Amino acid sequence: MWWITLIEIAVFPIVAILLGLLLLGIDRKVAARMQRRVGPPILQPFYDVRKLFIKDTVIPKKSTWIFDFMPLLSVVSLFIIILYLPFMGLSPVLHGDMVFILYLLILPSLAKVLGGISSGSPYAAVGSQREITNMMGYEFPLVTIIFFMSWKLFSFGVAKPFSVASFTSGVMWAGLGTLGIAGALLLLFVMLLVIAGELSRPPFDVSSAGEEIAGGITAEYSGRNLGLFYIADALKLIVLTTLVVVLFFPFGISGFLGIGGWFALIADSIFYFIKVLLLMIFSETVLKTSVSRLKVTQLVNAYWGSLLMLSLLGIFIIFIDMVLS
Amino acid sequence: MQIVFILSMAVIATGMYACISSRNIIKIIIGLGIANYGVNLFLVQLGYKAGAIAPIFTHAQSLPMVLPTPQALTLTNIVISFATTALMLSVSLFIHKKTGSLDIKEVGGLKE
Amino acid sequence: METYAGFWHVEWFLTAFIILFFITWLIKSLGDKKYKSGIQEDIFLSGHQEKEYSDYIGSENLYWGFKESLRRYYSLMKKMHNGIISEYIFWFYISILIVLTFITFGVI
Amino acid sequence: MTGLLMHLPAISIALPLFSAFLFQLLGRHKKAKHILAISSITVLELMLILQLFHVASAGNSIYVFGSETPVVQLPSSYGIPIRISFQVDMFNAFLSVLTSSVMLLVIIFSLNSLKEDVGKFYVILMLMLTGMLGLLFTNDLFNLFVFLEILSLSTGIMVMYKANKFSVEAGFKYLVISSLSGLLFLLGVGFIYAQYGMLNISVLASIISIGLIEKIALGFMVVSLFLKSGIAPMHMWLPDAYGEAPEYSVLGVAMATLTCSYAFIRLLFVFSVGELGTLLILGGLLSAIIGSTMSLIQKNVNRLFGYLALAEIGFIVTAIGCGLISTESNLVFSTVSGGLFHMLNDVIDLGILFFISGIAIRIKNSKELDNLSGFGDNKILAVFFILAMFAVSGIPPMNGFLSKLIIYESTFAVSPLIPIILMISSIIILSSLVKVFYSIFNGKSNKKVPLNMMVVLFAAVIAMLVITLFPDAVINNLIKPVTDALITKSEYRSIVGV
Repeated sequence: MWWITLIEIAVFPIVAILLGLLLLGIDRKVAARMQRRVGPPILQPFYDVRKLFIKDTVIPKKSTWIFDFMPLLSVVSLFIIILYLPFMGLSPVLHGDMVFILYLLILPSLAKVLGGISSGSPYAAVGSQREITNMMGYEFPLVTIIFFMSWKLFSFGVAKPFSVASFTSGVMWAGLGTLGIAGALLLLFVMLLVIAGELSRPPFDVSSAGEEIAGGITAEYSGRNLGLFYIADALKLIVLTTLVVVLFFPFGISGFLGIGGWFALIADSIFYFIKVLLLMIFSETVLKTSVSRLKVTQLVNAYWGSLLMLSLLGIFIIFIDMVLS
Repeated sequence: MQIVFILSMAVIATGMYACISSRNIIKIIIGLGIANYGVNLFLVQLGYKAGAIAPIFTHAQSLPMVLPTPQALTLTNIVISFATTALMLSVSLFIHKKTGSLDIKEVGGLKE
Repeated sequence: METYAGFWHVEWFLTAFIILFFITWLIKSLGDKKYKSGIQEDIFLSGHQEKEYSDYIGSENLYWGFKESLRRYYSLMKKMHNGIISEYIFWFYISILIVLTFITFGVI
Repeated sequence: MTGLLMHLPAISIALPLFSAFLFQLLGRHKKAKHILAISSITVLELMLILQLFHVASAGNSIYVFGSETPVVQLPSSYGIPIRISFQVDMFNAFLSVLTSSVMLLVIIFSLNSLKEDVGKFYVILMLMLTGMLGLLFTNDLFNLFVFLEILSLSTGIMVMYKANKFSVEAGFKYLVISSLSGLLFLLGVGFIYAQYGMLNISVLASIISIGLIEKIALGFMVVSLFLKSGIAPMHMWLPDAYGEAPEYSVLGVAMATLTCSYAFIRLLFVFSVGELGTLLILGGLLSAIIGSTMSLIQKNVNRLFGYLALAEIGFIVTAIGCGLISTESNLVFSTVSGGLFHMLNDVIDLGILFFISGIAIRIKNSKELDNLSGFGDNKILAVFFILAMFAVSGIPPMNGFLSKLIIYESTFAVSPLIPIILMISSIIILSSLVKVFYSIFNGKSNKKVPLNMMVVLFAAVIAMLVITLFPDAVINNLIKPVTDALITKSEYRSIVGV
């Protein structure tokens, strides 16, 4: 059986790249539609990546060897996260721990930052320290929500509350009163904003602010390296939306429709794709077209102040609901 | 018996108060010394028995003797506090040579 | 490795890492072969580069955003770590009081 | 062979002291002093490893000073154990091996950094080692005070070894703090002696009934040890001491702080004082927060690592605090084993960081982060630093992640707030390490790293990789028995048959 996992390890990432680029294309298309303009074709990201891979790769004189290695590490770490999450509605290829996934989520942006600071350009240095500030910011609400959820599973007596399998087992949102649903919606709202932050989408895109710091972290990247970072961005979109699916919508459609075998797989993956699509649209396409960029200082205040309070409020409401029921 | 206990606590308290209220390094070292004397006094009076003689066995009258162990503890503590005070005094000499003053505010160079 | 509420398997992570590293390296090598490796260019600077590299962003003003948003916390920290020995000892006395009251009144 | 094994605890104290004395006889022969230092510590380390295996197989071993046969049970003529005794169990045997290997690495690391005063440096190092080993093995409260003072004095001198304006000030603060803590520790010992008339820890532990006086005495003893191991509100001396200590022996000073934290962990568990658990958690969380946030704004690289060490102590102390509070047995076991495993990982990871900063400072001879750049082209150092950065901030698969995983997933049962704060502080630790990476590994300079420093760095990285690749092996036959030795107090208490 283990060779099946080996094949899955090799195949899933490629599927994830295609899916991610497709989602990015849809994202730009929907954003354009929202601003009443036609927007690029859906397959535009594929053309972008192909163009980047054709272009020359310029390595600045002052940069160290890490500059060339980090795009690789960023993509590899995202591939690994995909294996540990229930991608395409199927059960995860490798069984992992929620704390492990939380920490592994740091690796891609850390690789991007290390690449940025060793690229030698002051713009990239400012961009990467903004990215780290952004990372320090969004970790707080993210960690609070995930640890509360596993504590909730723990209070339900689940054996291994941190493993992904116990999250997808649906025990989490089993007995929820109306109050609990309100709290869960609040947590979902905070989670969507945190995801927009992790993807450094407009309200939180201080690190790759085109106007202020000339392209931010990837100022000095070009050619293949920039292509890899583009793929990493697409993969991150897939990973984060899958994470929200695991946390908030772990149920599959096939059980509901009662079809089995291969059709169940296809139905599940289509339902998964719809969930991911809707999450992406609501989390950052809507935000991208409606909100302008925050300053770096407001960024940390937003995360550690208002978003954290919101998540604590949501947790408190769910806690009351748990006590009542 | 209780009076000596309270007295030694008072001596320790004054020594510790001296450490935080004085601005001169030498006074801090003196404060530490006083606190050490307080602890020594407290240790010695632990073994005290009314009417007992010092625990010296040679030519001792046949009277009950005071407990020897706390005195051994006090002896070691005196030696240790002597070494620490000597070291701290030489360090304060060195600080004065390097920074020209003994005031803890000027000497406090290592800020945040 | 079993922990109280989770688990961690190094070997799965390492096999996945090696395989995926190889796959990503393949994807990267898809790039343009003809490119002359190591075209040494100057970094992009809107103006003339007169200063040595590290003078641009010293380690002092990294994380300016984070320090700025936690301004009150850091000013409190500066007051707390002001280098005066009697302040440190004062904190020690406060901790003694806390521990003694805590331990005598047995507040769990 | 059994004769040597029987006398091992005493030899492990006598050997460093005796070699410290020998250095004075060697006069100006620098080469002879280096050889003597390395050989004496290697012999000591081999003996301690032997002792670790002996204790692992044959259970605790006791050594009573001054009685006819050292291993006999204490003579109970007066019913009061009078002689001073050493007790070696898995916990302090493991820490003694860790301490002596750290000291060996420090000596090899500082081989060519010492100018002419080689003898003085080794004497201080040997005294520090004596203090640490004594503090680990002792089974007598007053003896613990004496070794605490030996350790404090020698570490204070080590902190101000460089004798410039700042290091002397840091050393003075260290000495004042240590003598104050020793003083109050003695007060606690006095109270215990007033109540029970004896000072032997294991006998006291078996007959002590925690009343008001015992609580006050334990409170004094434990608080002064909190101060010595730099827990949160009383931590300000720690970054000064680490920042100003000579860059090649700062790991020795860090080891001294960890040994003091061993002392209060041992006291708390042997006398089973549960009330302090909450305080330990609060102190640990506070030092994790202060350690990580303050390390973000530092300009001196060793001072920054000092704040990281403070945050790591916060992790260990929080885990131990949760172990003290919780009652369910395997929760206690996993929190305490997480804390002890983190102690091991923390020593190795911080060791690598201090060695790399030692190399950078030695080549650039300045401690400021701004003028340490120039190692951009040194591939090996950059890889080691990235691995150590991943390990300290707990990024999988490194060894720091293993122990932090155990800590998060066990302390969260006590309250979910604890792992949240610990995780945030480990993210902030990561960003301060990125800042150090940014200032050291940029720009090019073709300076060669001295060989002995690279050898030491390799040794530390190999130790880290061994733990990373074989976590189950390390946990099952090293961390598990150590945690059992600490938690199940019965063997520790009953060793002295009274």
